[in-house]
Amino acid sequence: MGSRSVGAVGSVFASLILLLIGVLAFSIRLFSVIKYESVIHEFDPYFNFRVTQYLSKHGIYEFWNWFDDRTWYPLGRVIGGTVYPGLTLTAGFMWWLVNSLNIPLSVETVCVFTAPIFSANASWATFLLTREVKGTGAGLAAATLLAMVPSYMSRSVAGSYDNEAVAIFALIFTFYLYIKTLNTGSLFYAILNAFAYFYMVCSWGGYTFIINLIPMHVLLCIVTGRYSARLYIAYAPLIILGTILAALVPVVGFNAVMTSEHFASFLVLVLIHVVAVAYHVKRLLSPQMYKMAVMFVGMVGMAGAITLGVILVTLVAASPTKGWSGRSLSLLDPTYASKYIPIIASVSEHQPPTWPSYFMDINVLAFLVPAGIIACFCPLSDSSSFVVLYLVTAAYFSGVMVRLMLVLAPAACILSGIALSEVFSTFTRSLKYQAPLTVESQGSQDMDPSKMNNLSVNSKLGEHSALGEHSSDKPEKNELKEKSSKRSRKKEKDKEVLLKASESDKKKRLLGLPFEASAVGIVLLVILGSLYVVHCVWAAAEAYSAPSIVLTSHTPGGLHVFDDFREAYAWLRHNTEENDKVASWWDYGYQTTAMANRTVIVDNNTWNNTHIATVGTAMSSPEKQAWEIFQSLDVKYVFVIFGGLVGYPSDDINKFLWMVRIGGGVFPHIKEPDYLRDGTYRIDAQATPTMLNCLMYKLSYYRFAEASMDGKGYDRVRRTEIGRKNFKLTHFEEVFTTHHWMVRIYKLKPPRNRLRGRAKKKAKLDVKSSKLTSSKLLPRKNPF
Amino acid sequence: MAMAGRAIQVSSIIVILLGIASGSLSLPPDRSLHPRILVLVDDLTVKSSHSLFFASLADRGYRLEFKLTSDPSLALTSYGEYLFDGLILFAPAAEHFGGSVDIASILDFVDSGRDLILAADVGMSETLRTIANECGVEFDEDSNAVVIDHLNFAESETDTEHSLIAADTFVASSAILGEKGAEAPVLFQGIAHSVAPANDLVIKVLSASASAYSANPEVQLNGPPSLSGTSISLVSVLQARNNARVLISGSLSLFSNKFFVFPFKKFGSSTSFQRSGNQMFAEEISKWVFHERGHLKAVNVHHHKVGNLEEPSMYRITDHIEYSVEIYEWTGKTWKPYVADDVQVQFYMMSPYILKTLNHNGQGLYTTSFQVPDVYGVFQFKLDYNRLGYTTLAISKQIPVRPFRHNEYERFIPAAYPYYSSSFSMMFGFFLFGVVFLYHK
Amino acid sequence: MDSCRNGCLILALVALLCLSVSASPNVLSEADKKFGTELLIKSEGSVSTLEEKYQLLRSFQVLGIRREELITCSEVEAVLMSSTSVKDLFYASKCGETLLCSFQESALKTTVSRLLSSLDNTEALLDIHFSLGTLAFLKVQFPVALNDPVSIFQKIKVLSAEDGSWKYNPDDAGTSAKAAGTALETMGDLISLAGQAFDDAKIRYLKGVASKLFEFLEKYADDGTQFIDERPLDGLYGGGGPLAATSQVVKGVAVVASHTSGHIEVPAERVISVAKFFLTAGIHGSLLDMFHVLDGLGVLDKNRFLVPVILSVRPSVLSLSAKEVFKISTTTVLGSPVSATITLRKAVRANEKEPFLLNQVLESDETKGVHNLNDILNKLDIGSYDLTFKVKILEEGRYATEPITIRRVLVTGVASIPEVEVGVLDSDTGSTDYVKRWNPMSKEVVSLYATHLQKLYFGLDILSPRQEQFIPHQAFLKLKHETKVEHLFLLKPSGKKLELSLNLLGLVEKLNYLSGIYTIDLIVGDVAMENPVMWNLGTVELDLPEPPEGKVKLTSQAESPFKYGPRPEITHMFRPAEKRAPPTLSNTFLALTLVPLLGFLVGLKLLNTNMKNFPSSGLPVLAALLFHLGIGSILGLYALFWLKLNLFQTLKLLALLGTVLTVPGYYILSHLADASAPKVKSA
Amino acid sequence: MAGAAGDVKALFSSLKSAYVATPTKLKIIDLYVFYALCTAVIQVVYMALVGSFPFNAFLSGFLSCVGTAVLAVCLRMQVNPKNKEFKELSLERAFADFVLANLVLHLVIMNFLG
Repeated sequence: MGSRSVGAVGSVFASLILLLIGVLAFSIRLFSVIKYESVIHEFDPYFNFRVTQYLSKHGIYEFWNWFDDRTWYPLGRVIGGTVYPGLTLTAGFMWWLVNSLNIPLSVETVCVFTAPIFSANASWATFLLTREVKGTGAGLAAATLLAMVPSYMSRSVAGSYDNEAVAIFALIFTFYLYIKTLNTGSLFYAILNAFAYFYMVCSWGGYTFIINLIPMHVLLCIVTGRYSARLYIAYAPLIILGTILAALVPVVGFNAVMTSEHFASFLVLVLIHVVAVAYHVKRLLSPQMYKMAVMFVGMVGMAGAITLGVILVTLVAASPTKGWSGRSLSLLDPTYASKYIPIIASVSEHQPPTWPSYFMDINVLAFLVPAGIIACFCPLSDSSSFVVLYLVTAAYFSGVMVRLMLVLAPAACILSGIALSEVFSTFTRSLKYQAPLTVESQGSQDMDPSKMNNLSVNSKLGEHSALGEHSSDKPEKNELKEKSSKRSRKKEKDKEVLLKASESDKKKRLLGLPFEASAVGIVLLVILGSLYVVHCVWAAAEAYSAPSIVLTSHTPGGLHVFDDFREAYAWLRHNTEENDKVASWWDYGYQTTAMANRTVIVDNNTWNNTHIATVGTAMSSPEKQAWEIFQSLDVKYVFVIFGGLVGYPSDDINKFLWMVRIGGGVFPHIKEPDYLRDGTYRIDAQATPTMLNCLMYKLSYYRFAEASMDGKGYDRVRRTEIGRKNFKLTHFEEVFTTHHWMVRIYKLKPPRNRLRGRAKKKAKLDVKSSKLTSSKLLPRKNPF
Repeated sequence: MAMAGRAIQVSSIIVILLGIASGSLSLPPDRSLHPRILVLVDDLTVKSSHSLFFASLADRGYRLEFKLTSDPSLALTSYGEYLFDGLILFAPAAEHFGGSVDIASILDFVDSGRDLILAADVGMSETLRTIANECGVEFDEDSNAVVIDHLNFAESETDTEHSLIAADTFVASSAILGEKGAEAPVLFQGIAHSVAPANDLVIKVLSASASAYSANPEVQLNGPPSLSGTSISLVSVLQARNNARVLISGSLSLFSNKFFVFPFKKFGSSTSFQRSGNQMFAEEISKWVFHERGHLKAVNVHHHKVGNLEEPSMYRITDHIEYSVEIYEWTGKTWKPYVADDVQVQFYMMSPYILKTLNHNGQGLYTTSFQVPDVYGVFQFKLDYNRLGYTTLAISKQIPVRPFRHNEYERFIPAAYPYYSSSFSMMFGFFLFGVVFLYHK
Repeated sequence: MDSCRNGCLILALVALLCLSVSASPNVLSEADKKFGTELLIKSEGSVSTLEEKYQLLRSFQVLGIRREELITCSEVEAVLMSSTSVKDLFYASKCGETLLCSFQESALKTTVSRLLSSLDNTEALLDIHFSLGTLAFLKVQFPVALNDPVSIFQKIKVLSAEDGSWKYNPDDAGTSAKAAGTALETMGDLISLAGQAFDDAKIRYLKGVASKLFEFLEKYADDGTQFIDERPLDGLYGGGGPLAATSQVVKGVAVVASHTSGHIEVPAERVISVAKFFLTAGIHGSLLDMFHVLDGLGVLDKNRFLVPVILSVRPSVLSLSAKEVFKISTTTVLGSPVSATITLRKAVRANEKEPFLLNQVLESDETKGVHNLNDILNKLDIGSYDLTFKVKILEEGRYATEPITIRRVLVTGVASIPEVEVGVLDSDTGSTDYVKRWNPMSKEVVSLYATHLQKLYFGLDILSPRQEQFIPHQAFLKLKHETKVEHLFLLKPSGKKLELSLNLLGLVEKLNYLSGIYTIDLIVGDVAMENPVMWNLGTVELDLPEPPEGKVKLTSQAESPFKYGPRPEITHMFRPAEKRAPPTLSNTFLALTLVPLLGFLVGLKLLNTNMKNFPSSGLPVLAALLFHLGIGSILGLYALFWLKLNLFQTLKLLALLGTVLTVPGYYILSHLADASAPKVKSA
Repeated sequence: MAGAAGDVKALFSSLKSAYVATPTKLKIIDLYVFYALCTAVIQVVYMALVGSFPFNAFLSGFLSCVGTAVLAVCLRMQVNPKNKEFKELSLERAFADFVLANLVLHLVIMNFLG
C-alpha cells in the first residue's frame, strides 16, 4: 500500500536518473567535437560514412546491390554483400527521419553523433538487463558505470562511426531480451529477441559471440538441471528465427548454417529437444517406467548421438577453413593469427592486451567484478548465471584481442553494478537499523543527511539528489563536485534498495554490520567511485577523443595542428584525373576513397590477402620492380605516410615490416631477414642494402636530407640519421608533399620513349659541353 | 609493361581522334601533307653527291631545306613551334651545331614525335655517336673500323679493302621495305653498329652476313673484333613509343648517287646487277620513316550490349556484348582503311579473360562479340596491336562488370517446387490450425 | 745556299705529305663514258627548258656525241628572234654554239640591238653575262659593235671585291668565287667582242683575278682533291653547289685564257686536284651534276692555260690467277693519251719499309699509248703494294702533271689451306688427348667432347700462290651454342702456323657456364685472297661446371613468338550450372510434400475436432471472421510478396493489415478468454 | 532380450495410456507438430536425393516446417495445464503470441524463399 506509492515514486526517480544517465553518456563523448571539430575519426568510419552517403543518395536497394569499382582495383568490391549494414541503415534511417522532420542535418553530422546516441541506448539497455538480473538498483549502477566505461568510450566517442558503436547496444539488448524471455517465458519476447539478434547480426561480426554464448548458457542450465519450458521458449524460436534472419543478411548468407561458429547452437537445439521430450515423458510416466524408458532411450540415443556426431564432424570438415574463419580461430588459439595470418596480426587491435590496458579500459571495475560474481551466486538464478557466464567468456576473449575488451566492458559494468548496489544496500541497511542508537555520534559525518533522508521523506531527498545531479554538470571545484554528485547518486541507490528491502523486511535486520565499518565502507566506496569518474572523464577528454585524421601537439608556442592528411587527400581530389588509381598501404584505402574520391588498390577491408601482398611486395621491392608491379595494376599515383620530419610515429616506415611479412607470405622472394641487420630493424647507415633500396625507403626519404634543417637527414621518429641520402628517383616523380611532409605523393613516370644503348659517360659529358667547346674542324671527306 | 602508361596517353589520343573521326575516309589528315624537312650537312657538296635521294623526296612532296651544320642561324623551333616535321642528318663529322641546335634539342625533336634520318660514316663524330646511342644504336668504338666482308663484297676496281659490302639480309617486313622490297643487294660502305637484343624498339633493317666483321683494314687484328657476323647491323630503325621514327645508317654513301646507280657483281655469285638496290631501298625506307607507310590509328572504339546500341557505364556478368573499332593507315596523303586478319582484342583484368580476333568488313571497321565472363571486377577492353614496322596501337577502355542484382537471380526453379509447396502448406496448415485450435472444445 | 736546301727539304716534305694521302681517281674510261651517256639519254625525257637542253647538249658534246633531236638550229633561231628574256637568248645561243648553227644576219638585227640596249641599263652581273654571252656567239656570225665596252668593263668591275671574289648585284651582301668565275667569263666575252679596246693593265688585272681565284680552293683531307665551295650568296642565284662553282670558275679562267695572249699563272697541282675533284665526282646522278662535271672536265681537257695529265694504273686490283698485267697510261681527264716517259721510282709492299724494286723506266708501246710493267709481275706475291712513279711529259708547257705519283695496287690470288688441325689437349700437362686433321677437300665434320679441365686446339697454315706463308686479315674461329650464343676467337700466327688454343677453364666465365653442343666455324679471308673460306669444322660438346651461387646463368634472349603477330585466342571457362533435379522427381515430391497436409486434415477428422467454441452471438462472430480473414489475408499478402511485390510494399501493407487485425483479434480473444476461463487473470 | 522386449512393450502401453489422457487441444497441437515434421523430413529426403542446389529454398522450406513445429511446441508448453510455470498465462494470450510468431516466421520464410 505504502510500498505501492513508494514504488511509483521510485520508478519516477529511476526514469529521471536514467534520463540523466543518458545525457551523461551522450555528453561525455562530445569531447572530441569540442576539442577538435565535428569530423569522422580514423579509418573504418570513413568507409561507413561513404557507404552511408551512398545509401542516403541512392536508397536501400541500390545500396544493397552496390558494386563499388573504386576500391580493390581491379577486383572491385560488392559493398552490399560484404558489409554489415546495421550501422549504415541505422544512421541512414536517422538521417531520413530527421530530414523528413525538416531538420536539415548533413549526413556527416548524423554519422558523427550516431555513436554517442547509441551509447546512451546501450546504457539504458544495460539498465534493463541488470534489472532483469538483480533489480533496479543494480540496473542504475550498471547503467551509470557503462555510460562512462573507457573501453566502450574508446569506440563510441562522437565521430568514431564504427560498427561497434551500435553493436554494443544490440549485444546488450539481445541479452536483455533473452533474459527477459527466460524470466517470463513469453513467446512475444522470444520474437523480439530474434529481431534484436537480427539487428546485431546486421551490425557486427561479433554476433557469433551471442550465437555461441547463449547455447553455452542453455547447455549450462540443462547440465545444472535447471531445464524449464521457459528455457526452451527462450531458446528454440530464437535459433530458428535468428538463423533465417541471419541468413537474410548478405554478408552472412549461408554461413549462418555452413560455418561451424554456428554449429554449437544447432547441437544445443537438438539437445534441448531431446531433453524436452525427456522431461515430457518423465511427467507422463511413473518413475520406474521412466527409468526403463531412460535406459531404452539411452540405448537408442547412443546410436543416434553417434550418427549425429558423425554428421556434425563431416559438416565441419566440409565447411570452408574447417568452418572457422581466421579471426575466430585466433580467438580460440591466441597465437594462431600471429603464426598464420600476418594481416590479422598486423592490426594493432588484434593483439593480446597488456595489463595496463585492462586498468586503462575498465579501471576500478576490475576490482568490483569479483564482488559482483559473488553477489550473483547468492542466490543463483538462470539470469545471474548467464551474466557470470557472459563475463567469464568475455574476459577470456578480451585476453586474446584488445578489441574484444569492448565485449568485456558491459559484463564488467553489469557485475560491478550489481556488486555496488549489493554492497551499498548492505551498508545502508545496517546503517539504517543501527542509526537510532548513535545519531549524535554521526552528526559530524557526511553520511548523516543521507541517513536522515532515508528515514524521512524520500521526495525531498529526490529533489536534493536531482539537484546534486544537476550540480554535477555545473563547473565547480572538481573533487567536491564529484563527491556530492556521487554521493547523491549513491543515495538514490540505497534508497532503491531500501524500497525493495521495506517490502520484505524482518530477516534482513539480522544480518547487519557494525555502524562504523559500514560508514567507512561507504566512504571508501564513494572515493572509489569518484576515482572511477575522474579516470573516465580524463580518458574521454585526453586518451580517446583524438580523431587521428587531425593531429595536435602542444608546443611552447601553443597548440599546433597537423592537418596533412586532409591536405593530401584534397590535393588528390583536385589535381588528379577522375579515374586515376592511387596506391598506398591499405590503412589509408578507406580515407582515400572517401575523401579523395579516387580508385584505390587495397583498403582496410582486408579480404584479399594476395592483393595486399602485391602492394606490400611493391613497397618492399627495388624501384624498377615496384614500378612494374604498379604499372600492371594501372596505378598512376603512390603515396606514403612519413613522420620522420615531425616525429609522427605511426608512419609507413614503422609499418613497413608488416608489408614485408605480408608480401613475403605470398611472394617468397621477399624475405624479412633481408630487411633486418642481424635482427634489428634500422634505417641508418647500418641498414641492409635491400632496405635502403626498397621503394618504401626511397619514397619516404627522397629529398629528406637536403630538406631537413641540418642537411644530415635526422629522422625524429627513429631518432637516427638516415642511411642513404641524396638519391635520385628514376621511375617515380614527386608531385606533392604536404606541409609537414607527413603525406608524400608520387607519380609513376611513363615508360621511356626511347631505350638508350650502352651509353659511354664521355659521350654524356659531351652532350653538355657540345655548345661550349670551341669547334675544332675535323678533316673533311669527299662525299663522292 | 607500358600498358597503363601507354594506355592513358593513348586514351587521351583517342579522345582527340574521336573528335576528328567521322569514320569515313574524309578524315581531315592529322599529319602534314607537305612535310618540311631540314637537311643538315657539313659540306654542301653532299647536295650534289646525294642529289638523287633528295630529288626523290622532293618529288614526293617534301619541302627540303639544306643547312650547314655550322650555320649560326640553325633552329629547330621558334617560339616553341617546331619548324620542321623531319630532320635528315647527313653530317657524319659534325661535332657541333650552329644556332640553337644541340644533341638535346635533336633528341627533343624526336621525343616530340618527329622523324630523323641519321647517316654515319668512318670517322663519325662523338656527337653523332651520342645521338645514335640515345636511340639505342651502338656504333663501333673504334672510329677507324669499317665493315669488312671477304665473302660478300661487291667487286669494284677502286675498292681495295672489301669494305664495299653487298648486303641482302633485309628485315622481313613489307611495311618497312614496301611490297617489292629491294630486288638487288644494297651497297654499303661504312661503320658497323649493333643493337641490344633486349631493345624491342629498334629493328635491324639491314644486317651483315655471318662472315662480316668490323675492323680497321690497315692494321692486323690482335684480338677478336668487337662486332662480327650477323650481330652487325648496317641499317637500323627506331620506332619510339610515341611513334617517332628514326633511321640510322652506318654509311652515308649508301644514299649517294654513285651507289644508287652503281652496276656491280657480287663476289662469288655469277649474276651481275645493272644497278644496286640502294635507290629503291632508300626511297622505300624513307617512305616508312616519314610515315608514308605503317602508320596506323584507331578511332571510334565502341562497345555495347547486343540489342541496344548506346554504351553502358557498366556491364553485368554473362552479358552478351559487341565491340567495334575502326583502324586506318596513313598513306602520306589520306587515311585509308587498314585491312588485316590478326587484330585482336582482350577483355582484361590483371590477365586476359577473353582474347578474340576481330573480324573486319574490309572498310577498316573491326568488330567482334562475346559473352562477359562470370567474374566481376573492373575490366578493360585492351586492343594491343604491335606488328613489325607498324605503329603500335595500344587502346584500353575501362569498364566495370558487376555481379547479379538481388532480383536478377533465377526464381521459381522447378527443382525447388517441393520446398515452395511445403512452406505454403505450412502457411495453410497454420491458418487451419488456428481456426481449429481456437474453436475446438 | 743552306737556307735554300732547308727550304727545298721542307717543300719536299710538304709535297710528300700531300702526295702520300692522294688516292687514285682514274680518268674517264670508255665504260664510264658509255654509262654516262646512258644516264643522260634516260634523263632526256624530263628536260624542258632551254637551259636543261643546253646542259644536256653540252654533256653529250663533252662525251663526244651529237644528238640533234633535242633541239634544232631552226628552233634555236626562233628563240633568238622571238624571246625577250636574256637568259633564254643566252642558252639558245649556247645551244646554237654547241650545234655549230649559223643564222643570217637580218633575222637577228633586232635581237642584237635589244641586247645592246639592255646592256646599257642593267647593273646585274648575270644579265650582262647573258647578254654578252649571246652577243659573243652572234659575233661569230656577223660583226657586233658594242657602244661602250669600257663602261661595261667598269660596270662589271665595280661588283668585284679586293680578294678577287665577286658580287652578282651591286646591293648583294656577300661575295662569291662562282660569281667571280661568271665575271671572268663575261670579261672574256667582252674582250672577244671588243678586244682592241683594252689595254694591258686591264688584261693583267683579269689574269691576276684568274690566278687569284685558285686561292679560294677548299681541300678534302682524304683524297687531296680541291674545289671551290658554294657561298650563301650563290644560293640566291641558282646555287648548284661546289660542282657548279668549281666548273664555273674553271670555265671563266679558260675563257679569259682563250681570249688573251700569254699564259695565266695557275699552280699546276691545284689544277690537277681540281681535275681529280671532277673525276671523283664522276658522272652519275642528276643531269645538273653531270653537266657541271662534264663541263668542267671538258674545259680542263682542252684549254689554253693548263691541261692536267693523270697517270692511271689499270687494273688497280690485279689477279695473279687471271694472269693479268698492269697497264700504265698518262692521259688527259677525258682519256686522250699524252705521251710521256714514266719511271717506276720504287715499289714497296704495303706496311713494309724496304722497296724491292727501284728506278726503272717503263717501256711503252706507242701504238696504244700504254706502258707495261711486266717484269715485276713475277716478283709479286699476293698482297697490296705502293708503286711510286715519276712522269715526264715530252712536250712541255701546256700540260700539268704531278711530279710524283703513288698508286696503291692490290694483287690477289688463291691461297691454299692444306688442312686444319683440331684437337683436345689436357690443360695442365698439355698432352694431346685427341687430335684430328680436318681435310678441306672431304669436308667430313669432327665431333669433339671436352670438359672445362681441357683445352681446345686449332691450327692451320695458309700458303700463298708463291708457297709463302700468308697471314690473312681475317682468321676467326666461331663457337656457336644451340641457343644462338656466339663466341668469336682469333687465330694468331705462331711460327709458320695460325694457331688457337682455348683454355676452357679460363673461359667458363665468358661462356657463362653454358654447357652443351657448340658448332665450330672457321672463317678465313683477306683482301688478297680470292678464295676466302667459311667452313663448318664440326661440333664440340662442352661440359662446363654449374654456375656458383648468386650468379644467374643467363640464357640467350629468346624473344616471345608473339612479340609481333597474333596470340592464341583465349575463351573464358564459365562455371558449370548446378545440377538440377529431373522435373518428374521434383513434381512427385511436390505431391509428396502435400501428403502430410492431407494427413493433417484426416487427423483432425479422426480427432473429431469440432467448432463448438465458435461464438454464436453477432459481434464476436464478426470479430472472429475478421480475425481469421485478416490472418488469411496476411498470408495471401505473403504469397503475393513471394510472387511479385518487393519488401517495402509488403511491409506497408503488412503494417496496415496488422493494425486492422489487432482490433478483432484482441476482441475475439478476450471474448473467448472470458467465455472459456472462469478464473481470469488480468494478463 | 525377451524381457527387454516385454519391458519395451510395457513402456509403450503405459505411454499410450498416459497419452490418451491428454486433452484434445494438445493432441491437435501434436498432430500439427507431427505434420510439420513429416513435411520437413520429406524435404530433407528430397534434398539428399537431388543435392542442395537452391539452398535458400531448401533452408526456408525446411526451417519453416521446423519453425512451425517449434512454435507449436512452445504453444503446447504454454497451454499445457499440467505445466506449472505458466499458470498466470492465459491460453488466448499464448495463442496471440503464437499467431504473431507464425506471421513473422512466414514473412521471413517468404522473403528467404527467393
